[in-house]
Amino acid sequence: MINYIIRRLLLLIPVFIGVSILAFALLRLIPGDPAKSMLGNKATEAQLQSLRAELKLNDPLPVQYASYMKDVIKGDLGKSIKSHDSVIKEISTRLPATIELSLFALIIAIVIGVLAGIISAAKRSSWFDHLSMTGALFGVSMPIFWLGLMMIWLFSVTLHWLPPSGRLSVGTHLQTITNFYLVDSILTGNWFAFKDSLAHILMPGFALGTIPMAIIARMTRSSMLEVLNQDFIRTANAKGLAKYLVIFKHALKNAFLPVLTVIGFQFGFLLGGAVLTETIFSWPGVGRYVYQSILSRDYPVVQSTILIIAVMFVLINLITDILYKYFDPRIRYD
Amino acid sequence: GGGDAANQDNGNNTAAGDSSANKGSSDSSSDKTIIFGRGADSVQLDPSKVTDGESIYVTNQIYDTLVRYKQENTEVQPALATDWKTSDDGKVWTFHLKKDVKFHDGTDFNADAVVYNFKRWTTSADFVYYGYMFGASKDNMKGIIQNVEATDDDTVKFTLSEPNAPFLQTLAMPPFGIASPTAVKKYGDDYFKNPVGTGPFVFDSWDKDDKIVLHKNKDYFGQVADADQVIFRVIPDNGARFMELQAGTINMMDGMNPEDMQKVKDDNNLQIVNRPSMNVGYMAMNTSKKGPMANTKVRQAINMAIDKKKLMTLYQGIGQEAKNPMPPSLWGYNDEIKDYSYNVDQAKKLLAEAGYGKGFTMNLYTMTNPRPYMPQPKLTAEAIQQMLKDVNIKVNIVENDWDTHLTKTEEGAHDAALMGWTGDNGDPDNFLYVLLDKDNAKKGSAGNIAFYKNDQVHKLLKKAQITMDQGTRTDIYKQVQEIIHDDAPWVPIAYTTPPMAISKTISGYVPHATGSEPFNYIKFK
Amino acid sequence: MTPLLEVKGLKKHFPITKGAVIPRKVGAVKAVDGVSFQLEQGKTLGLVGESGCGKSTTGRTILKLIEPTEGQILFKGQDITSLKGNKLRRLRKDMQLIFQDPFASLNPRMTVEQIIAEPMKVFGINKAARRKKIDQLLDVVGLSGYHKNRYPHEFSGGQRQRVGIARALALDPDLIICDEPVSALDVSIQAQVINLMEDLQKEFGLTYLFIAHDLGVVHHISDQIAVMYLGEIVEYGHYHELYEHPKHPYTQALLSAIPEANPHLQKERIVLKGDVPSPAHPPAGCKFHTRCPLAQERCRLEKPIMKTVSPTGQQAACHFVKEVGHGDRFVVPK
Amino acid sequence: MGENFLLQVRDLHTQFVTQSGVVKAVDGVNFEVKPGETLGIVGESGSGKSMTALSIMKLVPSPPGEIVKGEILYNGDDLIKKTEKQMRHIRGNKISMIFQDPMTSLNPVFTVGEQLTETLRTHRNVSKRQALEHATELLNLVGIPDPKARLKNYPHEFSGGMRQRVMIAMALACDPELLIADEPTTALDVTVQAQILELLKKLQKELGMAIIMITHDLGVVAEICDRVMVMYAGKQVEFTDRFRLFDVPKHPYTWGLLNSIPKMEKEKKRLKAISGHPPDLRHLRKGCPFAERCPKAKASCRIQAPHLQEVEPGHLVSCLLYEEEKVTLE
Amino acid sequence: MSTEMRLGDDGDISGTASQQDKKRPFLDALVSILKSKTSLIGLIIIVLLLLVAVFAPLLAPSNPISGGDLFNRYKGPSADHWLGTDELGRDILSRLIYGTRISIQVGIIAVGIALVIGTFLGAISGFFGRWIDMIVMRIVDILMSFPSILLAIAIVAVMGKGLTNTMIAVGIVGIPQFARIVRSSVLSVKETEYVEAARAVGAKSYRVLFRHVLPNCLAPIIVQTTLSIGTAILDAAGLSFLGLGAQPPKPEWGAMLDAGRAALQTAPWVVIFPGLAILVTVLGFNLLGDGLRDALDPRTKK
Ligand SMILES: Nc1ncnc2c1ncn2[C@@H]1O[C@H](COP(=O)(O)OP(=O)(O)OP(=O)(O)O)[C@@H](O)[C@H]1O
Ligand SMILES: Nc1ncnc2c1ncn2[C@@H]1O[C@H](COP(=O)(O)OP(=O)(O)OP(=O)(O)O)[C@@H](O)[C@H]1O
Ligand SMILES: [Mg+2]
Ligand SMILES: [Mg+2]
Repeated sequence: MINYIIRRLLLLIPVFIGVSILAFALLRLIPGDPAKSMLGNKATEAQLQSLRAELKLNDPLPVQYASYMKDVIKGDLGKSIKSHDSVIKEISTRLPATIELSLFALIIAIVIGVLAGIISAAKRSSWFDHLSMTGALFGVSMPIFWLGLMMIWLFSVTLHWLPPSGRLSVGTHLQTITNFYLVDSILTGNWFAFKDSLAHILMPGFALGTIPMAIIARMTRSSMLEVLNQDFIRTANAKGLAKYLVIFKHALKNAFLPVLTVIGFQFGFLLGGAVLTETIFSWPGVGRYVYQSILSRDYPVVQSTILIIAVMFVLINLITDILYKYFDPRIRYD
Repeated sequence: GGGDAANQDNGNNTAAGDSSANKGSSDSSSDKTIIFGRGADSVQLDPSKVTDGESIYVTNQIYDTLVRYKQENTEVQPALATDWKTSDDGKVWTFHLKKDVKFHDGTDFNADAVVYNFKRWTTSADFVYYGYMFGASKDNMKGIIQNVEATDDDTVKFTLSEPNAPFLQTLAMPPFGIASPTAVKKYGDDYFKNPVGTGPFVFDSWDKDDKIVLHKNKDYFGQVADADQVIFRVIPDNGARFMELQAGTINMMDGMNPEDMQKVKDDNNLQIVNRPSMNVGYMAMNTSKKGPMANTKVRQAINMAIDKKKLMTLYQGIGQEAKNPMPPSLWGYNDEIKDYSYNVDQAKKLLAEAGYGKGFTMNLYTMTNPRPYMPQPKLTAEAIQQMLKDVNIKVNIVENDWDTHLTKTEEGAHDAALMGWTGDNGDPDNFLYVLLDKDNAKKGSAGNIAFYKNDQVHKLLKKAQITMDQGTRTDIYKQVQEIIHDDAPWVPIAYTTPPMAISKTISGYVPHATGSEPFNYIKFK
Repeated sequence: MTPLLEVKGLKKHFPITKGAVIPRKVGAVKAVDGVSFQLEQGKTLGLVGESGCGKSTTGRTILKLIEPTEGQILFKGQDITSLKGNKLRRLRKDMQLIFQDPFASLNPRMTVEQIIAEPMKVFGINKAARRKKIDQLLDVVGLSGYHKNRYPHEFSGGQRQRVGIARALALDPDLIICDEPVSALDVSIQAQVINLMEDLQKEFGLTYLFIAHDLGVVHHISDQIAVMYLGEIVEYGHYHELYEHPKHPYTQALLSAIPEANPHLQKERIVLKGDVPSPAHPPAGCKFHTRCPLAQERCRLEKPIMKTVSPTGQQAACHFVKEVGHGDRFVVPK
Repeated sequence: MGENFLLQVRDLHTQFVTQSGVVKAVDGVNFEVKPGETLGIVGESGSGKSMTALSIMKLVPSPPGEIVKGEILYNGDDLIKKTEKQMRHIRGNKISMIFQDPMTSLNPVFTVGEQLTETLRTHRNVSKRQALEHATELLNLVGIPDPKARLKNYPHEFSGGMRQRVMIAMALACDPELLIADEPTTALDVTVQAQILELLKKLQKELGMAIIMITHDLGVVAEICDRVMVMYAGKQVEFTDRFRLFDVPKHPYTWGLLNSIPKMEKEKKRLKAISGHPPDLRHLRKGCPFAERCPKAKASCRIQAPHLQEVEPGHLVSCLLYEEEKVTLE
Repeated sequence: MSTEMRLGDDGDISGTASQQDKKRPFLDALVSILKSKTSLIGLIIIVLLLLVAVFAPLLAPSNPISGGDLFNRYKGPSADHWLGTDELGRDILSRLIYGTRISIQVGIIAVGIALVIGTFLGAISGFFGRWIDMIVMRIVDILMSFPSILLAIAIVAVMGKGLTNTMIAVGIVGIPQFARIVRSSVLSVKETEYVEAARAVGAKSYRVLFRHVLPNCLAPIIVQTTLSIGTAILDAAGLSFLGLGAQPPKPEWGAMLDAGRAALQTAPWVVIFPGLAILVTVLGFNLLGDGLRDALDPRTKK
């Protein structure tokens, strides 16, 4: 098992190199001059020149890449061109917001999606099945940026139920420990802040979770149906097992494996979807930040954020893979 | 506003723990907190290094400059300097400083601190405004300020290489706020997030992309603020920000969607305060490009083909049709000039005379981001596109984010471009010379993106720069405006009074024409 | 006269590799492990054995669809073991293959006509000639002209098998390797196809290498039978003699295991222990010793060689059979 | 009939409603099983053997399948009238079933022990310990060496033959009165098939349960069945004891089937194949479904459907040949 | 010979369930789509959209680009403007109608790019295996390590904004999906006996690949294509919403949403209708894709 994980981790090295080259190259290809965007339109040519030298922008690309990677390995992701702050700091202040949002969305998606999928499969062709699968179909077709706006329009503008933006109301105070506000408010027993941060995360969480929820529901259903068609289910029935045992024990454990893989993939979607959701709901996370950094050609930030997101994404998939194999006794590692 | 889920009684709940207490902040539960909602975060809180308004807005609360603009106009009044005098040749300036002023870190403000700051600004190209305003370059990092010296504890002497009419005006600009030398040395590269000045508010904490918290400087040498705390909150979406204001979770905001103006007027708890106009929004035509844009008649025709009255619908009452390259709030504005009137037939005739009766195709560069002088650049471009279609000019819109837009237009990639300018220091030179002199029409770093080169204009502007008498300068600038009107390198579009929506619970807020102002005058009801 | 096909010491070992980055060989599946035989023009050699004993691999290696690891294949006296490229392609004309699964062996996207025409197209036979040949072939295998434009799914298993046979005949081959051509068919259909194959053999003088696990069928169609166990031939002989007087204990067990459709016959059955060992880790010595009722110490250590055990040329590889004459190769009697 | 039957199936009809038509998978089948006897059901692929068995278990996949008519009397009780809950009490307890493919019939993600004890704990009020002990005995009974350790293994760690033994052990867990085996050896090699057949014979002798043995292999029938039902296209065509079936087959289909099997004789005779192929159950014509392929078919065969008739004592046939006049085949 | 064979002259002679669930030609798929209610709805939606796109000039009440009047901004739905007017006073209905053209074009071109490149890569990777497979799959892995929207944003940032570049970016982002799907079906089809048969008759690699392997991978490719069109439209609309895609005055739905966002409080219809248009369009493709999957996948035929 350990060997397997190590082997898989080693396999990631070429992927990471590729990802870093791609991230690096993409950004260098963007037209425009970062020195200019940093100094603004009132800068003189001389100022621009000296800044370019300072940022090593005049070096050949491979040299730039090599020195970048050297720093990355040392754990130094450089400084933001725009803010002059260390990229690690910039990202680490925003990452918890994104992760909290993504996890919240993912948990909603898994809980609702898996349940709906199981019930739909077990009660195939029932009204519940039709209803939830129609819902899921709408879900996968949903432009989430529109859904977000509609939610704001309905729940904030019209009904005044939920706040339209941010993580916490301005006056609410919360002692941060993990920087996951929901967790922190529980840890500090601050129920007011808990209610407040829950109110803030509901809309973006649901908007972001809609598509994964729909995908998970559909996947669970079809995976369950496939499993329910298999011989060993017939065996379980022939043994006279109660129906709930057949479905929740025999079928689910088998059907959940492919769903697990899908869940892993959804995490990547969530990180991407965060760009749109965070923009709409003014969520102070990395999604919005990286988007803005791309536009302002903040090289070090974009490179590193993309690298970090890719690493997270790949690791999550690795974990689901390992879980998959852990749950499936047929697969051995050696 | 409606009953938002946000707290009404947060005062009882914050006792549990205050995260912003790391700098010994005051009790955040005070009612007298200004919560200012805005679209973007500050970049750095070292004003000498930044160019963006969002940074300046905050630093203006923390720092003082030697001299300061008056609250309601751009006249200069004493601040850290109590009085000053200039030599006859205009080259030597001597400032007497206020005594017993302390930086927020408890160190003394004195002449050495001033000298330290000015010296610091000559050490790197990062100090953008210094370079720009005082003409510093790689070979001459000092620019026109030959020397700064402390003649005694409270006196500073500046020696310039040539007389500079706007010098005093320039020193009042927020980028030249005086920082604590001790703090600068202590924090080094991280100084920008640990700002220490002498201003009415003291820096507390900064959560990137979320909020910046300041608290009142009880020992301020000027008017001590009524507000105990100022929080700058980032809410990027204009609509969302407005909803927060409606809900009462913020009490001031800028950057409203013009569409929401009516909502403010309908809301009993809200009011609109307009920032006095010191800007101009315009469409520059690239006169250096061969083809129609080089032809004065074509440019005049385009001026006639654009219906400014209609464009003003996009400004929702905060804009005034423009006819000159500088706003009427500035001295030297030439009000005698008669604007080209909207006349499609006349425009077509002119085009025919210029040989473009059948029309032509041109690109129009525009920015995505709203600017104070152009709240809806995209729509403005689209509207112009429609209007020019009537005179057979086909317009392709090229939309870029602000940075790219600047780069592209400075390189002269455009046939025409939407642009605008907010004055820095209330001097006409800051408009006319910067935006329309041939000195600034260099490809790659042009402020003059019409690439308008008129030798007579150049001569006049140069003369105005070294003339110290305002009456003479006024005449010169009026003359320049006339020439420019005839040559029509621009279509001036609007002077705006950018709206701020604020809660009626605060009063005494007077927005300043330069775009930012300290909040110590704000009172709570 | 040289035999049409001669196989000498044929081996096919599939490497077992480990490591995704740098694959290394950690073992081998000894699918075929030293098989030798001769096959005369116009005759049928039956190859029987349990699942996984290497029958199909033998067939495929002879056809050079997979590269042999060791040994020699002589076709019409010519060594074809290392033929490649165009020479190999030309050889394909003379050797064809019929598959077990009538559903999987026909391209579902092609009509019957296209399927049968395919080999001829590959060898550049012109359209008119193709047409004529197709009609002729359809007739030969008992299909009608109007079947030409139908797709495989529109046929029953038996009919599909006929299409497969027609395809194999399209280039007038000398040798046809039949890999369990009737195993997937119901008894009533199986009989039809066997009859057809017998007729074709007579009519065109075909030579068959007939692979099956059903001894009854092999007995019926073959002239000689070779019994395989774990990649080796353990017994070889005339079809009836082998059936009447099996010498190798494995053959004996195999024969006794077949339930015969005769309720009056209560035969004494030799029930073997356990299953066939994995070809990746075949037992040392006699590969059958783990299941052999007669196994002794010697069998564990020493590998038996093929011995001729009857005057008619029956051979077996067992320490306990009496040798009659010498010869390590099988000779089909004239 | 005063005889004591364990199971009586009367006029069973099971059908599938599909997009392309109604499939009469089981079309009027009658048979009975006596305690302790082995009944064989033979027929070609698709003839309805499995559906007959699944109907008895009431496990016909529904939708689209449905038992539309008939009675299944188990010890006199009609199973068709039983609720799903009552059926669950019978399945695995009174009537057990094993399936063709031991590779897919065991749940791959649970250990063999888990799956074995599960049956026991469902039907018998036993502790986990007791269940495990019993499971060990069962594995021992079906001849799996080192049963205690093997309980902790997953199905994939067993070979095909072993898995089929596990399946049998599972079916026997609650001492059923009737064991239905649906082609239990088809997926196995001959030598392994021999092992399993021997095991079934031995178990029946020891435990005395009745077996319904479904197969398409007449050899298997000849070997272990007491009585045999032959099915063709969902219909029962012949029903008698095994000796009569092989010695005096009455139905032309049975006769053709027997002739299709290659005999292992020295003199090779050309096989007598049945022509044509089984009909599409969705588009059955009127009359006898075998008429198209029947060498003895008459015009009336294509019009009139035959009925099951006892033509000789203990020998039931469904063929028009016997309805009009008594004819003997060859 | 073979006198035993008496074939009925009816074509449908398959008798068992296992014979039926083999792959059928696409005509049968069409029939089963028409029979399924949901996929029929999908098909109808798509056909209607195509008709709207083709006949846009006839259907639109006014000019989608120059038909506006600044004095007529943000008017609510009325008899004159069924869906109201937008920020420049243009008729929203007309813009939506013309927007159909853009969305369909985006969907088809973007997916076309992904389809062609992805299928090619997947096919050679699965068919030739070894180092080609190794390289292609690593590239795919790398592309898949980025959340797709982020990658698309980065690509557009590099190539510049605009509809064309958006289509290319969305296309590139879709490549790995196709490559993987095609590769896995090539891998399974490659092992089938009919491919072995083709090799046994001496067919060359390219012939085996293009004539025997790829045609049998069509079903998953077609399903993926249909579903991808929906996703591509969604992604492209997202990019336009961020201001990176279609540029004004193009009546692209995502861009319309973005433009209308500022007036969410005062004129919600400007936001509601373009969003609905996107939803319905994507729904149409998803419905059809689902239907195709059911129709073409033998496993779901049970
Ligand atoms: N490509 C391959 N790679 C690795 N092992 C293989 C490969 N092909 C076959 N084998 C192994 O070689 C052995 C012999 O396989 P083969 O298909 O020749 O057996 P067979 O006698 O035809 O069996 P069956 O009766 O099941 O068709 C088996 O153990 C099989 O798993
Ligand atoms: N789910 C289903 N839907 C439609 N028809 C079905 C279904 N399951 C079975 N059938 C049909 O029912 C008929 C009888 O099937 P059954 O499985 O009983 O055959 P069998 O005799 O067991 O065949 P085999 O020997 O192949 O197992 C077949 O014609 C089959 O096509
Ligand atoms: Mg084989
Ligand atoms: Mg069956």
